[in-house]
Amino acid sequence: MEPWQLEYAPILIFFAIAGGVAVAALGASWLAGRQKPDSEKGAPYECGFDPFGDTRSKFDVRFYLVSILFIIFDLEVAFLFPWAVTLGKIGLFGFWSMIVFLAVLTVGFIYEWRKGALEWE
Amino acid sequence: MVELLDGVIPPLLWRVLLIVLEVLAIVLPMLGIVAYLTYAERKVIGAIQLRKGPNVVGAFGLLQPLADGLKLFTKEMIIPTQANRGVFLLAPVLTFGLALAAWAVVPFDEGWVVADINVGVLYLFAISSLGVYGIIMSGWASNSRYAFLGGLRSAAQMVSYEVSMGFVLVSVLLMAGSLNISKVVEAQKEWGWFIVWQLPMFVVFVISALAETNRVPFDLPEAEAELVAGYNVEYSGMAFGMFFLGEYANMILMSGMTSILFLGGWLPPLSIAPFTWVPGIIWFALKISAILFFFLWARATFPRYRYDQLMRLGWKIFLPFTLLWLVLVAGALELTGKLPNMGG
Amino acid sequence: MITADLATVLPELLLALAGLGLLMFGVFHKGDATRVVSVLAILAFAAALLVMAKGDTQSITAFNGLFQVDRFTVFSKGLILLAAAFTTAMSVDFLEKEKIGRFEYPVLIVFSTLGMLTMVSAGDFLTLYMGLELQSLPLYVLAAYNRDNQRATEAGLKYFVLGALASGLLLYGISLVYGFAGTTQFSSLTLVLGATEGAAPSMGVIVGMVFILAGLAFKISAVPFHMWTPDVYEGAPTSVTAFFAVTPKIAAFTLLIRVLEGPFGQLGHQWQQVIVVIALLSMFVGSFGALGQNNIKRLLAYSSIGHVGFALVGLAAGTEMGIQGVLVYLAIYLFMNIGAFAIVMLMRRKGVAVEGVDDLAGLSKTHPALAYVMAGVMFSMAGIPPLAGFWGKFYVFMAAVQAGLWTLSIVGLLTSVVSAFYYLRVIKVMFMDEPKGEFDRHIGKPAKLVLVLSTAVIILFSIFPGPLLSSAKVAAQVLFPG
Amino acid sequence: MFEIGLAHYLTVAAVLFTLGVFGIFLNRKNVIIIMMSVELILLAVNINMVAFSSFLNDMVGQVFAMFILTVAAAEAAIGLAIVVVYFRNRGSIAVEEIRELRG
Amino acid sequence: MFAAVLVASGVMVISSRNPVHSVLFLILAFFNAAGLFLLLGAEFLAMSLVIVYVGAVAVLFLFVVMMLDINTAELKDGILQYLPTGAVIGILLLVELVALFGSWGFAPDVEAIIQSQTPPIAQATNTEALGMLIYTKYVFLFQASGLILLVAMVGSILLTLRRREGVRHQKIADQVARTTETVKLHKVQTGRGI
Repeated sequence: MEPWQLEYAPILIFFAIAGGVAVAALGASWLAGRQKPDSEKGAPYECGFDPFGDTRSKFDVRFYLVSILFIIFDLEVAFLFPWAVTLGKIGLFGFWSMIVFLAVLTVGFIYEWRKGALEWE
Repeated sequence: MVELLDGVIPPLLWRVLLIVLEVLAIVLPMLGIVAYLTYAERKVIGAIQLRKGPNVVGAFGLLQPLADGLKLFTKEMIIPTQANRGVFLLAPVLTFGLALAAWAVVPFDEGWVVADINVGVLYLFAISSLGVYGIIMSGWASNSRYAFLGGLRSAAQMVSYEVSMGFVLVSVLLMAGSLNISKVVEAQKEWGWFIVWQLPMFVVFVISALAETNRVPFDLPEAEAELVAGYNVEYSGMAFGMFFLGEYANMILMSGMTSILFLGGWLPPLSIAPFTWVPGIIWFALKISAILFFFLWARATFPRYRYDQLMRLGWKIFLPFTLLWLVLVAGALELTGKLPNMGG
Repeated sequence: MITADLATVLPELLLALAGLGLLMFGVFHKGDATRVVSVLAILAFAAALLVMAKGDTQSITAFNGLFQVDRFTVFSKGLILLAAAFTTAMSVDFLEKEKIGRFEYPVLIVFSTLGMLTMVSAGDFLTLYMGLELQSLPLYVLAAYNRDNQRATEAGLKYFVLGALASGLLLYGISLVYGFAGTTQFSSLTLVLGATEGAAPSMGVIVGMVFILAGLAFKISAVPFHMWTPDVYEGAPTSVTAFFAVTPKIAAFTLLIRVLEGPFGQLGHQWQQVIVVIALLSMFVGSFGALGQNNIKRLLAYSSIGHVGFALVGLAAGTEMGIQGVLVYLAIYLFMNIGAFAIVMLMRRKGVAVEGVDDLAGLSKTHPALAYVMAGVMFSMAGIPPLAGFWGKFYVFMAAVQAGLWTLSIVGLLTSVVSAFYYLRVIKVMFMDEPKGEFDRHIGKPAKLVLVLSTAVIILFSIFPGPLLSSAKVAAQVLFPG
Repeated sequence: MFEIGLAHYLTVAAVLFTLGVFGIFLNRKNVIIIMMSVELILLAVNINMVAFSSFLNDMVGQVFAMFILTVAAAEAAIGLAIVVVYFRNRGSIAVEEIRELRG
Repeated sequence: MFAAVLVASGVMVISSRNPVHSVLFLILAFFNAAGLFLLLGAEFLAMSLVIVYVGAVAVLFLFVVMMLDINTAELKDGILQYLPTGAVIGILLLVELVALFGSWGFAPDVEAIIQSQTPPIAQATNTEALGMLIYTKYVFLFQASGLILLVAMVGSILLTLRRREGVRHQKIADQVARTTETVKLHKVQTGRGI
C-alpha cells in the first residue's frame, strides 16, 4: 500500500460522514414533523385536475442524442487529461498526435452540426 | 476500508479519528455557511431591488435562516403515492452528500486539505458530473410530469456544460502540469493567477458554473412559468430542504473551484508585505465570497434563457471556442517551451 | 521512424483520410450524395489496393510491433479491398431502388473496411481488438441501417447483442493470456510460449486461447456461434448482407489463422481438436440447415456457414498446404458469394424485392443469362468438378488427408454431397419450373460487371489456377518460416 | 486484515464475468438489461487487465483498459441507438417478442 | 469490501425487476470497481471510470430506460426456468477459472522475456505514466480509438435523428441585422395609440 493511496482513506470517510449527515437530517425531520399521509397530498401535482396517463411517457430523442454526444466528448476530455499533464515530456510528437485526434472528432462535430443534431426548438 | 488501510495497524485508529475530526471541521461550518448564504442572497437581492430583505426574525433578520431551517425541519415530508420511495428519498441525500463530499480534496491553505490526492482535479470533475443523478432520479422517481420534464431538461443542460468545463479544466492543467490541486495552486505562484492568462476561459467557466448549478439565468429546470418547480415539485419538508441546501453548497463549491483554478486559491494577490500577513484561508474565503456575490448579482439582474438558446450557447459557442482555445494554449506553450515538467 | 511507420500503414491511412473526407463531402453536398460518395469510396479502395501492390511485400512491423505487414496480410487485404469495392458497387443501384440511399452508407463501409485491414495486420492483441471493434461498430449500424424496417432493426439488435458478447469473450480471453503470459504482443508471446515448450503450457493461456477462439468463431459465424447468421442475413438490407457475407469473414478468418499459427503455434495440439469439432459442426449445420429454407438469403446464410466449415478443415490441418488451401478457398468463396448476391439484388418484381427461392422459377425462360450465371455459381458452390468451388474444397481436403484427419475429410465430402441437394434444387427451380412472372429488366452496369467477373473467375480458375495458387502459397509460407 | 492477492481480484472479475454472461443468456425480459450485462462483462475484463498490470508491474494492461473503456462507451452508444430505433418500430423491447426472425 | 459490494450489485443489476433500479445498481458496481482500481494503484483509470461510465454512459442508460418507459417487468419468471441449468454451467465455469488463478506464476525463463516490457516510469504519477505511453508508443491505437468514437457519433445520429417539419429556429443573425431602415420607430403620445 503506497502512501499516496492512503490519501484516499479520508475520501471514503468523508463520503460516509456526508451521507450520514444527510440521512440523519432526513430521518430526524421525519421523526420531528408529524406525518399525516393523505391521498390528495400523495397525488402528483397537477393544475387542479387529476393526472391522466402515466407520466413517464416517451420524450424527445434529442435528449438521447445530447447524452451520446456528451459521452463522446467526455471521452475526448478523459484522453486530454493525461495529455495535458505529460505534454512537456512527450514533446511535439505527442502534441501533433493529439491534434490529429481532435481533428478527427471535430470532423464528427461538424457532421452533427450540419445534420442539425444540435438544433433545439 | 479494511484493505484500504492495510499495513498501518498501530496508528490506524488515530489516523481515522483525526480524519473524522478534520471532516467534521469542514462539514459543520459548511452547513452554517450554506444557511447564511441563503440569508445573504435575500439581503443582496433585496438591496439590489431596493427592498429590505429579511429583517424581522432577530436583529437584521439574522435568525431568519434558522427559522426557515426549523420550519422545513418540522414540516411533513410528503411522498407521492405513485413515487418509488427508495429512489425518491435517495435523490436529495445524493445531491446534498455529493456537494459536501467534493470538499474533501479542496485545499483551504497550504497543506490544509483532508485528502491530498494526485488526481484531485479529476475527482472534482467526477463529482460535479455526478450531480446529474440527484436530479434525474428525483425527476423520475416523483412520477409527475412536471418533475420529469424538469429533471430531463436540467440533466441535459448540466451534461452539455460539463463538456466545456472539461475543456476549460484541461487548458488550465496545461499550464499547471499536474492533476494535484495543491500543485495547481502552487503553479500560480510562478505563473501569476491563471485568470491573467486565460481570461476567456475564466468567463466560460463561471457561466458554465451558473449552468451546472441551475442558477439564474439558466434555472430552466425550475422555470416556475412552465414547470412550476421542475424536478422538485413533489418534494416538501426536509427532502426539499436537502435539494435547497445542495444547490447552495454546489454554488459554494463551484466558486471554490473557480478561485482555485483561476484566482490562485489561497495565494495573496501579490506576495509582498501587507498581503502576506493575511493568512491564506482568509484570501480563499474572500475570493469565494466575491464570486458568490457575482452569482447573486446575476440572479437579481438577468432574465431567464430560453431552452434552445441555452443549448446553442453550450454546444455551438462554448464547446468549439474552448476547444480552439485549448489547442491555442497548447500550441503556444509548445512553441515557447514554457511547458511544465519539460524534458525527460 | 515515424515516417517509415506511416509508409507502412499507407493503405490504412489512405482509407482513413478518404472516410473523413467523404463524410465531410457528403454532409456539405447539396441533395443526395450517395452515388457520388459511393463512386469515390470505390476509387479509394482501388487506390489503397494499388498502393499496397506497389509497396514492397517484405515482412515489416511498425509502431513498436503493434502493426505488421507481410505477404500473408497483403493477400487477405487484397481480397478484402476487392470484396468491399464490389459490394459497394453493387449496392448503389439497390439502395436507390429501395429508396434508402444515404451517403453515410459508403462512408461506414469504408471505416469498417479500414477496421478489417487493421485487424488483419495486427501484431498485438491491442491492435487486434481495436481493429475488430472498428470493423464491427459500423456493421452493427449497417445491419440496422434500414431504420424504418422492423426486421432490419431487429437484425441489427440481434447482431449487436451477440457481437458484443463475442467481443466480451474475446477480451476476457485476451486478458487471461496477457496475465498468464505477461504480454499482448504476438512476437514476444511466441517467445514466451516457446520458452514453456518443455513444461506443460500454462493452463491460463490455454483457457484464454479458448475464449479468444470463441470470440473469433462468432465473427466467422462458425457453429456453435452461428445462431445470428440466418436472421441477420435475412433481416438486413440485401446489399449489407452481401457485404456481411464476404468481407468480415475473410478478415476474421485471416485473423484466426494468424493468431493460431503465430503466437499460439506452440499450442497446436490444444487448438487442433477445437477447430476440428467446430469444422465438423459447421459443415453439418451448414448443409442440413439449408435444406428446409425457402428464403434465398437464409439459404445463402446456411451455405456460408457450411463454407466456413470447409475452410476450417484446412486450418485444422495446420500445415502450410492447409493454409494455402484456406486462402484459395476464401478467394473463391468471395467471387461465388458476390455473384450470388448480385443476382439476389436483381430479384425484384415491379420495384418490389422478392427473396423466395420459388421466385426464381423459370428464370431460364425470362432471363436466360441470369439463370446461367446463377447456375454456374450454384454448381461451383456445390463443388461440381470443373468449376472453381471444386478446387477450393479439393485443396482443403487434400491438406486434411495429408495431415491424417481422415474422419474430417470424409465427413466433409458427405456433407458437401448433402449440400449439393439444395444448390441443385435452386437450379431445378430455375430451369424446370414454370415462370412466376418476370423480374424487372433493368440491370445496372456495376451489377453486370460483377456478374461477368465472378463467372469468369469461377470458370477460368480451373484453366489457369496459376496466379491465385502461387500467391496463396507465398502468403502461406510467411507463417511457416524455414 | 488479510492479505489480498491477485487471485482475489481475478475471482471477483470472474464472478462479474459469469454474471454478465448469465444476464445475456437468462434474461428474457428486456434488452436494456442485456446491454448492462455486456457492460458488466467489459468491467470484469477491465478489472482483470488492471489487476494483472499492477501485479506484472507493466503499464500495457492499463493502456489496454483505457482503450477498452473508450470502445465500450462507443459500443454502448451504438447499441442503445439500435435499441431506440427498434423500440420505435416495435413498441416494445421484450426479448420474447423477437420472434419475427426465427433461426 | 469493495469486491463484496461489487458482486452483490452485479447480481442486482441482472436480477432487479425495475430497469431503472438495475441501472442504479450498475452505477454502484462501477463505483466499487473504481475503488478496486484505486487499490491496484490505477488512480487515473479509477477516476476516468467514474467520469466516463458513471458520468456519461450510465446517464445514457437512464435516459434510454426512461425514454422507452419500460414498465416494471417481471423478470423472475423468465429467469427461474433457466436458472438451474444456467447456474450449473456458471458454477462450473467459475470453479474452473478460480482454480486457474491459484496457479498464477511464471516459469523462470519466461520472466526474463517479460522483463523487457514497459514498466511504469519511476517517480511519475500513474496518470503521467499512462500519458507517456498512450500518445507515443500507442499513437496508432489512439487514433484508431478516435475513429471508433467518430463512427459511434455518425452511427447513432444516422440511426436516431429525424428531421421534424415546421420547426421555427431563432435566426440570431436576422434579429441583429435589423436596423432603423427595417424597423419603423413611432413616437407615441400618452393617451393616444399609434
